[in-house]
Amino acid sequence: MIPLEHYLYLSIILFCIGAMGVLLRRNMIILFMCIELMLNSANLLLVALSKFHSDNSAQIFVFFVMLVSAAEVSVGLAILVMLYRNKPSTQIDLWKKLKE
Amino acid sequence: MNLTFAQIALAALPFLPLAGFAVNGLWGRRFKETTIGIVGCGSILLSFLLSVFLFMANLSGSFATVQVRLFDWIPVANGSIGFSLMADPLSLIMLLVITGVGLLIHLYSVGYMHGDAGFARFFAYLNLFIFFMLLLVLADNFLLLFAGWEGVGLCSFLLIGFWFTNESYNAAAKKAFVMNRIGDLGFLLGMFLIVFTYGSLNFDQVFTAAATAGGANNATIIAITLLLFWGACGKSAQIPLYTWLPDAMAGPTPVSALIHAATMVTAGIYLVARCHVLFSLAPFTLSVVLAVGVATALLAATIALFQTDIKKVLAYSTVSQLGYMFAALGTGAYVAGLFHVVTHAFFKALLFLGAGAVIHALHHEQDLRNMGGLRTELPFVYRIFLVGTLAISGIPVFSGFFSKDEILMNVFQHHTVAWGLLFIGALLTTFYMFRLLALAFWGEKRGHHANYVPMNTTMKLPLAVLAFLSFAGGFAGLPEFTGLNWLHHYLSPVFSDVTLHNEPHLSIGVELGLMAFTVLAIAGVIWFYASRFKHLQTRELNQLNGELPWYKKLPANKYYVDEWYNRLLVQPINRLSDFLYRVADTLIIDGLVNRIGGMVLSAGNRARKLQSGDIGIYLYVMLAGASGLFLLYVLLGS
Amino acid sequence: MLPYIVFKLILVLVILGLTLLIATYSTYAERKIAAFMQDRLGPDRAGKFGLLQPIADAVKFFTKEDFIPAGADRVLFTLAPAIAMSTALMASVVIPFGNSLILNGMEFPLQVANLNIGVLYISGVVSIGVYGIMLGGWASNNKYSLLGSIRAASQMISYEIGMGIAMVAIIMMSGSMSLHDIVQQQAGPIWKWNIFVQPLGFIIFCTCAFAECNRTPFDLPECEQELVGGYHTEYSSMKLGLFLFAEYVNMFVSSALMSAMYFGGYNIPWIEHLNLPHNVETALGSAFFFIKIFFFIAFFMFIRWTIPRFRYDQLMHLGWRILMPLAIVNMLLTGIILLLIQ
Amino acid sequence: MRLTNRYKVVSDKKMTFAEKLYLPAIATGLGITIRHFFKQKVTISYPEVKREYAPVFRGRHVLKRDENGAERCTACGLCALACPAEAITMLAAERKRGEEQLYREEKYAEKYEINMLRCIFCGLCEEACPKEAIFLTDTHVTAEFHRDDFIYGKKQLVEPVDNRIDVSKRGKPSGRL
Amino acid sequence: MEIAFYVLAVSAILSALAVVFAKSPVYSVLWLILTFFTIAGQYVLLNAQFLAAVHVIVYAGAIMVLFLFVIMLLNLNIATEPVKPVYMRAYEIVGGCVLCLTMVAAIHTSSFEFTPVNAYDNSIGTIEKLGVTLYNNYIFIFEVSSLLFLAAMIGAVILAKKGDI
Repeated sequence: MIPLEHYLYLSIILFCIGAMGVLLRRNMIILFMCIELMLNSANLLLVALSKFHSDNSAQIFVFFVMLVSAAEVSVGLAILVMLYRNKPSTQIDLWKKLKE
Repeated sequence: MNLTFAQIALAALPFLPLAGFAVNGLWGRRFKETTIGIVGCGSILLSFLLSVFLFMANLSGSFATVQVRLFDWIPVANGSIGFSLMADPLSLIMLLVITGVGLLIHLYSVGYMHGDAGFARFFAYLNLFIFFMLLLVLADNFLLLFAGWEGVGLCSFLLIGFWFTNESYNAAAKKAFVMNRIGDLGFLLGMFLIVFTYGSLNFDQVFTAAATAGGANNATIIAITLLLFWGACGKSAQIPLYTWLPDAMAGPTPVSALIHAATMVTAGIYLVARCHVLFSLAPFTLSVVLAVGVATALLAATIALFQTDIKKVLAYSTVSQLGYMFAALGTGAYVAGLFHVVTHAFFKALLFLGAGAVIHALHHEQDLRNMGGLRTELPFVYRIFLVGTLAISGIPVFSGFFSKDEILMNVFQHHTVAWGLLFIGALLTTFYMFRLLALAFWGEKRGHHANYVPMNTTMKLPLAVLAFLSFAGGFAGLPEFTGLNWLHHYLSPVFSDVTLHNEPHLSIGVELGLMAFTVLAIAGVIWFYASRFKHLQTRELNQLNGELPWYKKLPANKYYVDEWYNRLLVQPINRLSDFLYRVADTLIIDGLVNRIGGMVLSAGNRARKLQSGDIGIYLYVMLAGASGLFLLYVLLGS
Repeated sequence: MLPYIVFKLILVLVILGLTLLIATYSTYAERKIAAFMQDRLGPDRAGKFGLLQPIADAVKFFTKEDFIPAGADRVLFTLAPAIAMSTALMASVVIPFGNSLILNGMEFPLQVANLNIGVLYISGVVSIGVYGIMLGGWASNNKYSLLGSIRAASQMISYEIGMGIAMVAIIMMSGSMSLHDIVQQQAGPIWKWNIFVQPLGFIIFCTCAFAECNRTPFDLPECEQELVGGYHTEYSSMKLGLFLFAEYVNMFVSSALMSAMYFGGYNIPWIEHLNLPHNVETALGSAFFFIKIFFFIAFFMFIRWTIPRFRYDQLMHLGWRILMPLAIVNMLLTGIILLLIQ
Repeated sequence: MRLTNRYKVVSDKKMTFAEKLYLPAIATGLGITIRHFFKQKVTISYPEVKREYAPVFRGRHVLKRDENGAERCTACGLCALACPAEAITMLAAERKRGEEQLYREEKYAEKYEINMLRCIFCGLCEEACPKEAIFLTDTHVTAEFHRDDFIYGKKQLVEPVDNRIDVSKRGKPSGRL
Repeated sequence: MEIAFYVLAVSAILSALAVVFAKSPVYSVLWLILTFFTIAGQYVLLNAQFLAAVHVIVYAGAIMVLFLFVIMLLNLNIATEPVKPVYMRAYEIVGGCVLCLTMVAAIHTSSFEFTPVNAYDNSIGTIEKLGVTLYNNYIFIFEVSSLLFLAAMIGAVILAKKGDI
């Protein structure tokens, strides 16, 4: 049996890779993907905890996370397509004016 | 849950009109008038048939009261307030009146409202009104009754302002609404007090608790009853909250007949009668009720003498008659009060519908000064109107005679001065009604054209039926001494616990004597007016408002009550509000808020510079923060 | 344990071989059936009745020049057909090809893996299958290919929903996602077959299966008239062969699924009355299962030469506005009826 | 204008519910295809089985020789004149002494070329020939790799002496074309 | 078992890194799909087969197809990112590593009890158990999330539609 710490470390590493990706890249699509990666690291941890606590509520939470991320991706990509029509680039820096 | 057929009927009763409302309200615009009429009248007809069924079942003794709990409405600490309906003889009588008269008025409206743009809306509102009214009389707890109470108020508001393009009609609707709200406040406070005192809103529980607690005239029960009566005053247009009812005549005439004469305004009477256990425990409140009733009856009657709008006369007459009913209740003669409710529903509906027929025929002319001589032109309406007038005046054999006589008798027994005042009121009633009749139908034609709008059968039939009922309705409650007072007998289980009157009854001789005296006096008034009406009419018609002597000017201007209300209540409130607006609101509250807002704004302006819009930096900062937190945890946590 | 593993290995190899064989001969069957329906003879030169034709085709595919276009992404261009082929092959893992064999007192089920999420596994694998086509089309650096792959992607995603919901109704009937259980539940008389209980579900499933396999009338991703060859325009030699082959494997898997889920799988109606030895019964059942599969493969081909291709908007309309609501209605009805029966 | 009796009026009337279901239509379609499945096949396994040509089939040309093996053509040019596709060219030459065995008349075609890419195989050359020298046979013009190879010269056209081509069985269309 | 875990973990980390450092978005997508597969493998190891299947269907089968779809539709295969100065990249990478390290350290120093709380129940990830939990304890969230989906659907359609609605 693999100790829970290993799952913790794995998901932390994945999470940090995702966070690093968000920092490093400027392409909106890749930012999205990094966010998905971070969400998945959390999911992994939830499933691991569910097994270690013998409680399937955590797996239900994973469902809801998947659901929310599916909704998020659909809306996010729609926004991206719309932005792309305005300015044919996916660089996030070009949309600084959205802060207003 | 095994329901008896009676329970199913009871449960279905109020919801048939609701269904009618839904159908007409949702799809009415697409329907033809015939369809709307069938839906509107049909739903009422069905509930009328159900009412008759329930009534017959009750008469035949298959049940004393029937109850059905539809669902738990509001769960509260101990038990829950159910959405439950109950029918006992009191409710059943009201039920018959509401559905029966309602059905007739619906039928009448099909003809009356023909061609109106809001035909469907009108019927939807009427059905909704019937629904709420049924809810009101069938409720088995105060809260549901209050729901119905508010609902009828809403429908009344909607229907008074039915022709909402007219600004003054809207004002009238608003006035009715506000006045009702003032009354509702009393009702609501009364309910709070009831819950606080007895821990329940269910009629049975409250009454049982009150009866077992006993202690007549203790402060709590007086407070409760006074508050409930305050609510009843609002709904039933008693002093001091009566001024909305005459204004409510802005609505279509069938509405006036149904809501503002036959049913809704009697909700106050119903409430008092329903809570007779409480009221009987508070003789002080009863004397207040009596005083208010007598005062209203007399005051409204005097105002009615000088009105020139056909509907206004009838409106003040209604207020006056409601005063009679309250007077009866105030003496503890609940049955007499209810009897008058029933007969009044018949003849006042008849009178209003008759007036409506006149108005309809004369192309919406409502001013009595422009009528006259219609006796030959509209013979059917005239006959109808005559029956109504005789009934309200208390001519023997007509229904009004029996009911009013019973009231007078009871009041006489109780309080002679009150009787005297009511007696004068009865004479005044006769006088203004014959004045109305004379101005509209007798004499010569004044300023109206001959092309009358014809009446169709749907309008005539209800009038005929109501005329018959106004004539014969009184036989339900023949005087006590005959031993044939069916209504009294029928309602006795409800009022079995009324123990206020243990004084001996008047002897038959005194009763007959009083009756004869009243009748003679009334007949005298009629003879006096009939013989001299031409003179009286010409004098009245030629006299302008300004020329009247003060004792006539005062009632003619409704004792300036509206003006006094305006000066004493509305204007001070306006001024206070104005002051509060200028000083408290603008300077203090707004100032504070604006100052704070300004501070936030300037702070935000400074902080805004931090937001470069570069997501990378945001994220980096966020990440650094998270790292810092974890670092803190590592350093401190271990 | 060891004989068990050996048996599984053998089974995997046999099923792989069978799948490939059937897919290979599907190409032959397709040509032959098409010819017959058009009053022709079809291939009859290679071997008796042209039975060696698939081998000749394979030889041709292998010996053709392997061409990669200049602007193409070489890695993905090579990877795509492999993905298409392997995902197509993966689905057959959970298909129960027969009941268990009892040898030496040990029971060997004729199913590679009896997953308790078999149906979900299938839809998962099917949903991955779209990558092969998408990547292939994109990597070709060709407008027609890209159009074809975009069409394929949206088509497959759209029809997966209806298919999934139609399968949910079946899952509700059997109370299990394992295909083995679904088949077992249909044992007995013929009216236990799901087709008699779920005719609407079958029609939906069948239609969606056609769309998922990119078969006519839903072969828009590769419609020759508009897009030349669709996503495989730029492909040649065995890479093209893999794409075409994957389609036939998909067809085989779909047919197997249809017969397993709706037509009783390896069950022969009323066979339990014959009191045959278990192994004989299993063998007969497997044979019967394959007969059903062949029937459905033939059905696929008949449909191909019967119904003309849909227009793209019609395709989307059918998928989203007809099949999906119908599938939901079917699912609801199933649920209500199951609730009432209980 | 009706060209055949198999026309059908196209209409876009609203489909009924049964038609909207499509399933009956699919069933009928399947019925049709399955019926064809069992129909008599029309394919002929070509190299083994050959279809009979019609007697009036017109294939590649041949320049006939007479009974003695001498070329019949006198290069009169009538065939070239008759050719609607202008596919025939020829160069006339005078017969030398000692060539009587080769050419029947004093004048013969030194060069006789038919461009098979232009020829429409109408057979008018055959009609026009006064010497019964040119005939169209039932063999095909074979495929070539180069355009030039389609210009048939005398080498291809004149029948070999030792392998005469029999054109007697070739039917003539009744009446002029 | 344990070997499988480590193989999957290492490949997950490597492919996640590849997602971040891939030149072309298409490759990023593909690496991410690989990461998801490894995570699905972890789910299987954790006895959550149903979740694994759903994970593959939802992420690999739907979400990533959507990503690929958008990339293809907008033709984003050419990386058009501005080249960032080296020091900035260094900062960012170091930042990510620091976060990682601090979190690991936090876990390491914390006194959480990581031993299994209950006796392990083998049926925890089965569909029946999940369904019972989902439809008993979380039915409200489930319904609300359907509303969320509806909103997302409408939002996506409106956003992606050209011109006025």
